[in-house]
Amino acid sequence: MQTVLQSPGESRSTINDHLTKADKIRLLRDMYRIRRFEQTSLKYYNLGRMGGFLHLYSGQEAVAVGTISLLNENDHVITAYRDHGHALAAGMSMNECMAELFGKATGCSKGKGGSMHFFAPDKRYWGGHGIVGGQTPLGAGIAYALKYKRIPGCCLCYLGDGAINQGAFHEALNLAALFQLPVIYIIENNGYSMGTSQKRSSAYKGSLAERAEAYNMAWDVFLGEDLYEVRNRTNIAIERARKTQQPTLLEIQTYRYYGHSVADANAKKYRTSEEIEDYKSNHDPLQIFAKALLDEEVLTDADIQEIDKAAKEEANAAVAFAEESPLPQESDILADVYWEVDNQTDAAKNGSYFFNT
Amino acid sequence: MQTVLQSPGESRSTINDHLTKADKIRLLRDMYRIRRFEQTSLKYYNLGRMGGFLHLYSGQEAVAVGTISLLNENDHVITAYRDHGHALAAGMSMNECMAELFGKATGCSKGKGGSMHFFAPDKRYWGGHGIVGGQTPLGAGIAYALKYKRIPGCCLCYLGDGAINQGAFHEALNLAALFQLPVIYIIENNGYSMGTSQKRSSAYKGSLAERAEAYNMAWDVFLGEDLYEVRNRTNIAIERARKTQQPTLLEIQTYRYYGHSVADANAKKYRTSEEIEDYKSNHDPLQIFAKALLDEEVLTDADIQEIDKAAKEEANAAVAFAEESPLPQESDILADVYWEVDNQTDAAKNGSYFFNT
Amino acid sequence: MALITYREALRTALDEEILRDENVVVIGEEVAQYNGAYKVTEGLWAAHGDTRLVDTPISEAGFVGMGIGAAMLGLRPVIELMFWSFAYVAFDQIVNNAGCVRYMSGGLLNVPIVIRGPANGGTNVGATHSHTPENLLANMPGLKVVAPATAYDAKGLLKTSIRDNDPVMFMENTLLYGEKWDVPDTEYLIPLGQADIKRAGSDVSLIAHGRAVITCLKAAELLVAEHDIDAEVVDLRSIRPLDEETVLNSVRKTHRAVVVEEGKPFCGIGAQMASMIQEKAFDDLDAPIGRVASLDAPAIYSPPLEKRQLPDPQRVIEKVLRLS
Amino acid sequence: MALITYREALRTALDEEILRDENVVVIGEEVAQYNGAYKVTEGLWAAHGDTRLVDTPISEAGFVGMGIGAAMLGLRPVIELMFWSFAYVAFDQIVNNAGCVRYMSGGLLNVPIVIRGPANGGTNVGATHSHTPENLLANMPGLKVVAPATAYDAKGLLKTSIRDNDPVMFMENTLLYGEKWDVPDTEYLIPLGQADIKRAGSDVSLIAHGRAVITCLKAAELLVAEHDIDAEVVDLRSIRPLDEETVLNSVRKTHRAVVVEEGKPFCGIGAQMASMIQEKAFDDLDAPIGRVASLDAPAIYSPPLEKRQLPDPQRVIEKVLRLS
Ligand SMILES: Cc1ncc(C[n+]2csc(CCOP(=O)(O)OP(=O)(O)O)c2C)c(N)n1
Ligand SMILES: Cc1ncc(C[n+]2csc(CCOP(=O)(O)OP(=O)(O)O)c2C)c(N)n1
Ligand SMILES: [Mg+2]
Ligand SMILES: [Mg+2]
Repeated sequence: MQTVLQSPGESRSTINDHLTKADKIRLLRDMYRIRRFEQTSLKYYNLGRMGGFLHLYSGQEAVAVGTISLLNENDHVITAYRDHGHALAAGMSMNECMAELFGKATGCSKGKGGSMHFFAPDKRYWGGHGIVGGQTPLGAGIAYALKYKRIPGCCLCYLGDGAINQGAFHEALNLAALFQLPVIYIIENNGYSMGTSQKRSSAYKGSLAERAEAYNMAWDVFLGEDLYEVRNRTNIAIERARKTQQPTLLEIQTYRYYGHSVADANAKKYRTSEEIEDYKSNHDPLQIFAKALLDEEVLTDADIQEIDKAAKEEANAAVAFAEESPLPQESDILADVYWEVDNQTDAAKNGSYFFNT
Repeated sequence: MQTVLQSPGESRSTINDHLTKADKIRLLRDMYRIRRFEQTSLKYYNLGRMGGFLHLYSGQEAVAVGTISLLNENDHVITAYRDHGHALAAGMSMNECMAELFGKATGCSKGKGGSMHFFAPDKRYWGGHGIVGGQTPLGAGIAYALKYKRIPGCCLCYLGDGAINQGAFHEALNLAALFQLPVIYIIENNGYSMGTSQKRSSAYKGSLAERAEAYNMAWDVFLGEDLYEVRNRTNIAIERARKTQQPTLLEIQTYRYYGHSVADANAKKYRTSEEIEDYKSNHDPLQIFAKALLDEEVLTDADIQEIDKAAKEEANAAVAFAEESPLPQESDILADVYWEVDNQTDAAKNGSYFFNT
Repeated sequence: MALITYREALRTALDEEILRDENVVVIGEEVAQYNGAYKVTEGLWAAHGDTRLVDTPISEAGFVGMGIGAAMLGLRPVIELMFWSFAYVAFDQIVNNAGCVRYMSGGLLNVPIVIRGPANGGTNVGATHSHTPENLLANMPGLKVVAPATAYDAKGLLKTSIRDNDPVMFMENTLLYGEKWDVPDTEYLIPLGQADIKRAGSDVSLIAHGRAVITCLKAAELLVAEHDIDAEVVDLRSIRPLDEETVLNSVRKTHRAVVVEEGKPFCGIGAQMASMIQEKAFDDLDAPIGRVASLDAPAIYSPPLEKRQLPDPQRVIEKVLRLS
Repeated sequence: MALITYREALRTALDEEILRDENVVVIGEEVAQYNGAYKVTEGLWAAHGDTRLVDTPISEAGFVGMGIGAAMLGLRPVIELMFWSFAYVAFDQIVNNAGCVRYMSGGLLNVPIVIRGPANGGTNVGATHSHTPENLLANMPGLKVVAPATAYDAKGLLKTSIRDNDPVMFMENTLLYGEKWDVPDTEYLIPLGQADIKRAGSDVSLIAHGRAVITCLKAAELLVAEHDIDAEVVDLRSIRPLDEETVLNSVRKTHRAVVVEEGKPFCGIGAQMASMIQEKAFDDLDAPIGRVASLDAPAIYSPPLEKRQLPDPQRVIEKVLRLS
């Protein structure tokens, strides 16, 4: 657990020192919002209101909230299919997210992407990608564009512990290091890729992040349960990216409470109940941060209840919004395929674009 | 330049101690045969007798000859498109190789593969592969089959310094390390991938082979100009593979005298003439090994002349063989596509396999 | 005979072939300890152990290529892709290594591999997970492509594919895994390259593969009930090799054809069928060959909409009626 | 007007677009310092420097994906694949990321990328290096596919493709790089989706794209000289979007069609054309639509044989004569 390259001039970030009370409350609230959003979505998934997969983020909230809370208007986010947490942390509304799960036209992707494919470019949130590892070259590309345009920002690109064994990720690491791209790859190591433990999927020495050594890239490994720590350690990488355009590979150790997806009936076969319970009881990021804020006297138990209640209400309201929202129309199936067609430009005036018979 | 994991019980191989005089002469002869085969092929390429690419191996001979000379009947070889050296070292005849270059039916691949795609499964030589890095999962697969069948052999899988940045290679490395497969990946580092120097294509710390660290795999880096050294260091990896099924990543530093392929008109633009001349004069593997054998009094100058002459004659005879050989017939275009069709089995009796109109 | 699911049919085929031939090894993500993402391999790891059922990292190019290399040495790997959609990260290995090495070696080697998994839309998993690459793969001489529509076909064709000495791309369908059909208790094989008339008829030939066959059978029932049109349903079963004769004989009888597929239309299987039929049975046709395919956009997520995007009996019927 | 090569036409297009729009960046293996493996980018690095011409490692999935990510943020990357054959190691990035992200985001983003390079056989580089994936890519809604046959078309279409806001797969041909055509000195653009009648004729429509157009033009000369058959040559130029009207108008005039392509036949472009024509101009056809494609095997190396494997004027002529 070491940072190979330190960000210039500091060995430890002071980023948390600047947090106001309001900031801290917002951070806790954001974690609660994710937790309750997902528990609510699970309920309606089980009621048959959505299709496809539902990969829940519960247990990992401090990673998305902690890391994304460090970003400013020049910074960007891209992630994999377990994307609800990042989406909400990036500022997307529960309404558009829930409506997407319900397949409604009011969804963030107009009901076209589903759970794995949330997008909000206006919030510099570039998806939501279903193919394991497939987003990692895109993350390098976002960083490439920032550097090209001389914007002093960075891109956070998330992936799982199983995803590190996709070839595209390695190509992206080499490109990021070679071209010195301001991208931070964040392995959210929850110990499992579906039913396969880290040991059974990856050959490694001390940690997965050490793979960065091969590319002479900075890396760090740390626990993801304490939001302060997540912010502290991640900020070093972010500063490095913004100031020197150097990439970093972070491995943040975390845990998912539910199965791989809701369809994962095996969730308790490849993990013991004790393992799951231990994490929930002793490492829950919401509890840990709530306790920190209690200790700091930033808020009271009652305040926390209130935050939780508000999150639940917001999630229920999002369900109501989603339920009331219209479905896409059948003609929408053929929209959003080509920009030029959608915008009826001159470029789209010639030839056939669709070959329905 | 270090061997991270030593092969059990020995820090240095004693493999060269067992070489007889005849063995040594054969090793020198094999290097001359490759050199002269290729120079002859170059001449006829320039005369328009072949098509496509011609990637010459000249300068690298000690790698193929040194490493492949260590193999026995349980061991296997697979390589990329710069494959003439490995093919001849694996025991393929100049005739079949030259005829392949001439596109003749007597070629090793019946004129179907060409320079990049030589094959000789009977010599446990599995190609000759044109897609950079594409052979590396196959190498893992050959090793997988050996282990599955409990054959105490190994597979040598060659690739270039540029090829290490293909995703498939990284996937193969992880699989080889995770499944403990007896495969030895040999990076023939000639400093360039086409016109791109190692520095411009790969992010690395000390060496390329260090990428093995990420997978907790043994690795080694050494010079490829001295055949004894190549054998010595490679044998450690081979023993490891045979005895413990563990993979190794070797980086052997070498040089190519010609351009990337014969079509590479830039060969002297991205490298100085001095660099090329220095290697030819001071690091030529043929000269170095010839001198060693002179010093050992294994042979005389005249013997060396004789070996060289014989190699040239063999290459010329191969040209004559190739010239006289028939072309494939037009009907051959549609042969060797499906085993079942070629063998007219019951399985091939139903339906159309080809859709010529 | 026993009424079993398409999934069980596949599992039995795997089980029997693992027992029959020690070179058969099933490799893929979650195939062993997890029992398969779609439970096709359920129980096989318990029965046959670590050597025969092998869990892999998420490295499709790596383990597909590894399987090809092992096949060159005589193993008979059955590679499971959790979805055929994931073939695109392994596409080079499939096309160039499985598909071309025999040719490039002048026939010196062969690659007895099966790559199998579901290739279908209709489960609301979005565009990335809903690819149907049978047309792409069948475009490649050197590869074989099989797509069973029933449990009976799934079992017989999978066993044949495993015994085949060429690379076979075996396309299943998650929506069929739970459907049941009668399957003999005793061993049987179905040759590749034999289409199957799933319903005889005289007025129009509905030509399909995979789940589209089921759609056509439903359409045929409605056509006869509501429009007095007697449709013949030809199930291609294998796309390459292709049983052109059975297709042509059907069209020569009915004089009308509609090709139905769940893939996208441009250069789809239907295009090849239409091209072939019009060339070889031009004078037998009383109407243009109709095609029904998925609506031509990436797969939409929204469940009710995805249902509309895929061919359904109604679209088949409309197409048939328009031909008349 | 100046007589310039196809290669120079492409280079000029790149040069002009780099100058016109600061977001255009050319990325690929050996495109900068080496001047391009096929010298298409010769001199551009010297003229425009490191930011605009970027050499990459041999990591197609990586740099294609990087280009897509950069395009999402508004750059207009022109990615050179040294051969289109190498697209298969980047296939997932092309299909799912370039092709599907717009759709999956409900139209919130777009990917203004061009991926270009040669896609052809005929240079004796063997099966791995001779793929022609235009049918595979055109199968994917979300992607556009362009294949110019002349220097004039190459320049005008490449400029348009770079300005297009959708991902364009641009297929060149190494055998055409050195061929010369007249090209205007002043700027011009050619819209995607407009086929071009390369030779007017009344007896049969030869429909092709890329170098097959040149083959058809030669065949047309021989057909009129030796058989008094006046062939019309329709150059599709862009495969998706596709100018169906021009094709159909030609067939409605000539009543006969042969589709010629250098790809493999099964589910090839010719299949789609035949399927489309027979559907939309059934009653106008006096004979089945003929197809000519590469002989259906992986590309053979042997130079004289590979010449026979590809369509040549003789095979086109034979096919035309057999239709009559
Ligand atoms: C290329 C590819 N292969 C397989 C899958 C199926 N799949 C989806 S998620 C997953 C496990 C990924 O695990 P990990 O990377 O650890 O992320 P986590 O689910 O734990 O967040 C698998 C195998 C896929 N989507 N894409
Ligand atoms: C996937 C892929 N990309 C690009 C190429 C084109 N290409 C062939 S060899 C080569 C350079 C490889 O260099 P290196 O791996 O160092 O091997 P060397 O040629 O030096 O032996 C390139 C770019 C290819 N054949 N395959
Ligand atoms: Mg995980
Ligand atoms: Mg090299």
